[in-house]
Amino acid sequence: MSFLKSIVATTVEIVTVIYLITAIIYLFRIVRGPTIFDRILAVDALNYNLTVFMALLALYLEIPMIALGMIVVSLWLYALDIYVSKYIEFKEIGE
Amino acid sequence: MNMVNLIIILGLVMITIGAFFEAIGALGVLRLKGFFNRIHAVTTSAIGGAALPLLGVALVSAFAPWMIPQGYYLAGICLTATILILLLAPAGAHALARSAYLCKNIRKKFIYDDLVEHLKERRR
Amino acid sequence: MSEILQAIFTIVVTIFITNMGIALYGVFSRPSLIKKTISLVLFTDSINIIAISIGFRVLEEGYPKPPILPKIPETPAELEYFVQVSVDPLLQALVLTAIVIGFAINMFIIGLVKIYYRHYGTTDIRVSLEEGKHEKNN
Amino acid sequence: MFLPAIILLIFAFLSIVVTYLAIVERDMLVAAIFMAFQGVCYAIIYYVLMAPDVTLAYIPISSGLTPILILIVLKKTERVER
Amino acid sequence: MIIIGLLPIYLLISATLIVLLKLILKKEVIVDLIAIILGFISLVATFYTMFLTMKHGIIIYRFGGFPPPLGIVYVVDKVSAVLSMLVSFSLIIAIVYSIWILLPKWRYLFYSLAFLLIAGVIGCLYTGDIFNFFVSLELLAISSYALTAFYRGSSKAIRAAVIYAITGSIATSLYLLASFLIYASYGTLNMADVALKARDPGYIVAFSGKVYGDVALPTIIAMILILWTMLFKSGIIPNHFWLLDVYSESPTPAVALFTSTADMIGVYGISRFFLTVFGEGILIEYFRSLLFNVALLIASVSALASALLVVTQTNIRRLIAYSTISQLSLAFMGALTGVPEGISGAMLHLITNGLGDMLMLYSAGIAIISCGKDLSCLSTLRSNIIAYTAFVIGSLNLFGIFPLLPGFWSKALLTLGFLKAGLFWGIIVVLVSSGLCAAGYFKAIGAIFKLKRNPFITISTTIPAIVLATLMFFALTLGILMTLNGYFREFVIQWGYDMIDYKRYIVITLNLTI
Amino acid sequence: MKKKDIVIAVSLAIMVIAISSALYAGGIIIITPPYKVRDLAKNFLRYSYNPWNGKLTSYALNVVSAIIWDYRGLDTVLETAVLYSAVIGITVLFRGIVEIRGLKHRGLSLLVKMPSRIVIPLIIAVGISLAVHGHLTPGGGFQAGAVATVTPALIITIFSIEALYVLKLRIQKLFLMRTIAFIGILMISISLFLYSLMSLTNAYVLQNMIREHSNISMPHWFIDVPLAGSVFLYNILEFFTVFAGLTYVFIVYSMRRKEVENMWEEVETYE
Repeated sequence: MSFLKSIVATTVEIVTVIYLITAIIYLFRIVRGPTIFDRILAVDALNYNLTVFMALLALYLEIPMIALGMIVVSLWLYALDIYVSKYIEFKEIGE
Repeated sequence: MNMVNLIIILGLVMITIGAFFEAIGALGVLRLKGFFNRIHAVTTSAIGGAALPLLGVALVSAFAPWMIPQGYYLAGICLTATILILLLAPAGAHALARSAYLCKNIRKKFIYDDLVEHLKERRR
Repeated sequence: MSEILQAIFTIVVTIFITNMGIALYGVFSRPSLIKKTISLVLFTDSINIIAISIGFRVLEEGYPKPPILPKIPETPAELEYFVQVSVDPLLQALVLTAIVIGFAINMFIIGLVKIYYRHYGTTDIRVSLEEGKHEKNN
Repeated sequence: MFLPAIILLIFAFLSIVVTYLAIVERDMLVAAIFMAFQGVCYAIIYYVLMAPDVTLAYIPISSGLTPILILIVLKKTERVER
Repeated sequence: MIIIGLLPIYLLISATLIVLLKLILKKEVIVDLIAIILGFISLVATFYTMFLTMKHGIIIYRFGGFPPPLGIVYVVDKVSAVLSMLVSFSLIIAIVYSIWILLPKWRYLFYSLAFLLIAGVIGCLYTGDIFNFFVSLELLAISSYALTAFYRGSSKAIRAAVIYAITGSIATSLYLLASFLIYASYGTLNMADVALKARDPGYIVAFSGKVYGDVALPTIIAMILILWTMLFKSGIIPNHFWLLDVYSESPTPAVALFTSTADMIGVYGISRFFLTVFGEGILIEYFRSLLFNVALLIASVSALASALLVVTQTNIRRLIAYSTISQLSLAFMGALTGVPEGISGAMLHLITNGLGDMLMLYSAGIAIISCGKDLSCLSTLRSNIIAYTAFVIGSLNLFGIFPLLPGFWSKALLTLGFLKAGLFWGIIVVLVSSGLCAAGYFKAIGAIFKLKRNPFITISTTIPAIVLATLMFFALTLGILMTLNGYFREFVIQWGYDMIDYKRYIVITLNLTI
Repeated sequence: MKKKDIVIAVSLAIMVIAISSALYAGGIIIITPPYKVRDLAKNFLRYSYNPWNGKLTSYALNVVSAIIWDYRGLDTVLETAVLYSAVIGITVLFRGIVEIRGLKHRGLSLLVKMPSRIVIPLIIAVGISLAVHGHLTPGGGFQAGAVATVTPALIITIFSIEALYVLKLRIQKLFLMRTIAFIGILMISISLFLYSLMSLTNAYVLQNMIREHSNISMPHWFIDVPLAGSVFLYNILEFFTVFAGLTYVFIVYSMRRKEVENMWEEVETYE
């Protein structure tokens, strides 16, 4: 049993490191990104990463209680996308 | 017991595949040129790199013996989050792509544009 | 292991304090009111995150738990174990209050900026200040 | 427990870069996006520092409510800082 | 004791009740009447509180029944009780005056904001908790931003509100940081607890234990941050940039509320924090005296400079604003002497300044309504005897030469305090700044009696006449009491002893037995 | 201008160094993140749900909720008042604004509208659930309100503000709802005191459970679920105050030009 547990822990550690590296790549994109849309893509991707981090950490630390934030994040993952697309396309936000 | 181990391994495999997808997507975001190529990479990493590992975590936490009393709680949250991501990621990407297409600066660089005729018709 | 956490923590908290300084610089030096508001948001957020890191702790073994009882305790010993492993709840409550207050103030400032734009036709603070100087000379 | 520590370090690094950019940037729409990015970084730091209540309050405010407030006021006023 | 606990809740209920009644009944007259009645009840409550403090000394109230470091307590001594009386009195005066000056349709918003402001001020005065002080400070701050922007059609008012809001929220955020630092090092938020541990770090208090780490450097940083916040709140000169526009562009009753309630919180807060909490006998005494000297220097420069600027003003509101800065700086200096006489002089000076400014503002309000904000417009007051009497009495009160007015006694006490503390240059600052201010006041009084084109007041002035008569009555009563009654003078000097008597504060609040 | 910038930057750098050294020398966090929490925090953790010490407990499993609404209840009541004050301030700024129905509106494309129709009820449901067991799991009144307020923001951007009018969320009604819910919070805070006046016992303002010198309490059990007395009620009412207040603000802010012009029509005389 403890063997399985250690396998899970190791996998989660490795996977988290990969996700962290991708987060730095997204930082590069948000700094460089020639257009606004590229920058929003980076924020979006970081938001997806956020949910994954929350799930992996709750699994790793064995505290399922705190993962409730994940559901809240995933409810408006697309909020910034639609805000900005409304901003670009329309004359007024309330239209 | 064996079955449980198998399912946990399956979940771990899903998490690993998700990490692979995420790495590929991030590489795409880094290297691809043009916004529409990059949005393709990001949606790949959204579905493959977020939804898949969440399912994996759900499997592991639901079946792992050391998570027993509250593992189902985490599994339920992960499943719900997966469904929501599958539902909302395309919608967001669509809205973004549409508004990006309506920007003239981005459209200038296209080699071939199928929707130009459509746009002209709509304008009329 | 906790030594690594401590060493990294040093850097992290210093980064938060630097963040606060940068945001304060933004409030003072940028002319646009919206930029000032954005800097103000960053500033209050940085103060709040400093407070949360003050309330953090490390354990000899394992990782600290959030200040929420996972289930109803049946014996005093169970409760005492929870007390030994949990982080500081008071600062979290204070930060929650501070977040709400900060949001209320930002909301109000944004309304003020909208009215300001209607009067001056810009969100630049320098325009109105120049106008004020002109009035005083007359 | 090196995993939470590394997460803390990386996201603190991301947040300082983004804060600096948000202050320096002249296009305020881009500054609002930087602010949202910083909000995500801080949300995960709150999470790692074991403050689930604060995370739950901070995520809606930083990524749901403040950006729309800023965008509304940008739409009604001007976008670029002189 | 329950009365102190009920007071903030009561003020919040009345703030909401006014809005509710307006939305349901849609009749302005009833709302005005109810606002006056609610204000009057709060005045009675604060009066009763003062009676209780005279009977028991310090009274405390535990919210929710929790013992102090665990829960929030309200600690009321004589100073805070008397200041809260001034606050609720100015609230009711402002309500009555606003019936005359504001549009009936939107008056209920003003009442609601005024009640919220007063709730914040009373919270600041009564509280015995550092974080609760922050929340009350925010409440009073945000309602004063809204009151500043009440005339939204005037561009200068909006500019004033924007500058006030942005800088004010930075100041309160820095106070927040200071309170976090204090919690981080002392492990508690209760003022009495902090005061005890600042003197004796090894003392073990029930529920909060010993101090946490070394307290010296965090205390220094927290003291600097708190000092800056309070200097900002009172508008002492390097931080006065927000005050001028706020005073010249807000509605008259709002300005009167600011000058008599919101801005005095700076002086009160500095004396509460630096005389009771981090008062005499703390471990970093050397730093405290250094900080006091720096603050005294800033305050005296501010008093002189603003008094100089009073003379040059041609706008009546700006004149009053600079005079307020000058008087508040004098009060700051008095509080920073650390001598009981100086402190009670400072607190009495807050009351004096509130009464005098209210008299001047409300009588000038009549002139502003019928003519404008220029000084020459004051000549309209000549047709109304009560108005110009009130103006003259208010300026004499602030000048402080006439012994039948409280202004004389507050300046006398301040001088006495400087003498006792050995700060002889403080006396010179008091004299010079009063003289300079007086030049400005006499310029204004001269403008009343200068023969000029005399536009008559066209609207009825019954309500402002009542308000001014009440204010004059109170000012004269206070002055005559000070002059004739030795017991009353003793009572005033007692405030200072109350403020620096940290031992009694700690023992009563924490319920210790020593 | 440049010289001023440099002065500001240098002074801020000094401040940053000072504050970090304050934390550093105090030994509070930087060198050693503490191995134990402060004693006050320990007592909060110990007493939050403690049936063995009935005089100091509040029967809430979520310690943060217990601190917010019970131990330091006055802070939170005043904080709600701050939010109310902001709402009143915004009413002052935008007084006289009126909604106009039937203006041109189209919203975003169908592909965004469809998933949103599914998600928006879910957000409200999550918000309500956060409020209802805020004393048991992470969550609480304010979090729930903030979560639920994202729906009006989403509806305004996706469908247009007209959709909110169709849902009968009018600003007047929301303002009234905000006021009534705030009065509810205040009344609950003094309800035990009022009860004690009738039954001639002793009670405190903002009291929740049995305390020293006071024997009355709010209900703390519902069948076999800990209810935490007034914490539960406060959470529900706080949800309504935050939701109504913030929705009101969003509607007022995102009104279209024609609607905004209404509020400047009435000429106001100033001093």
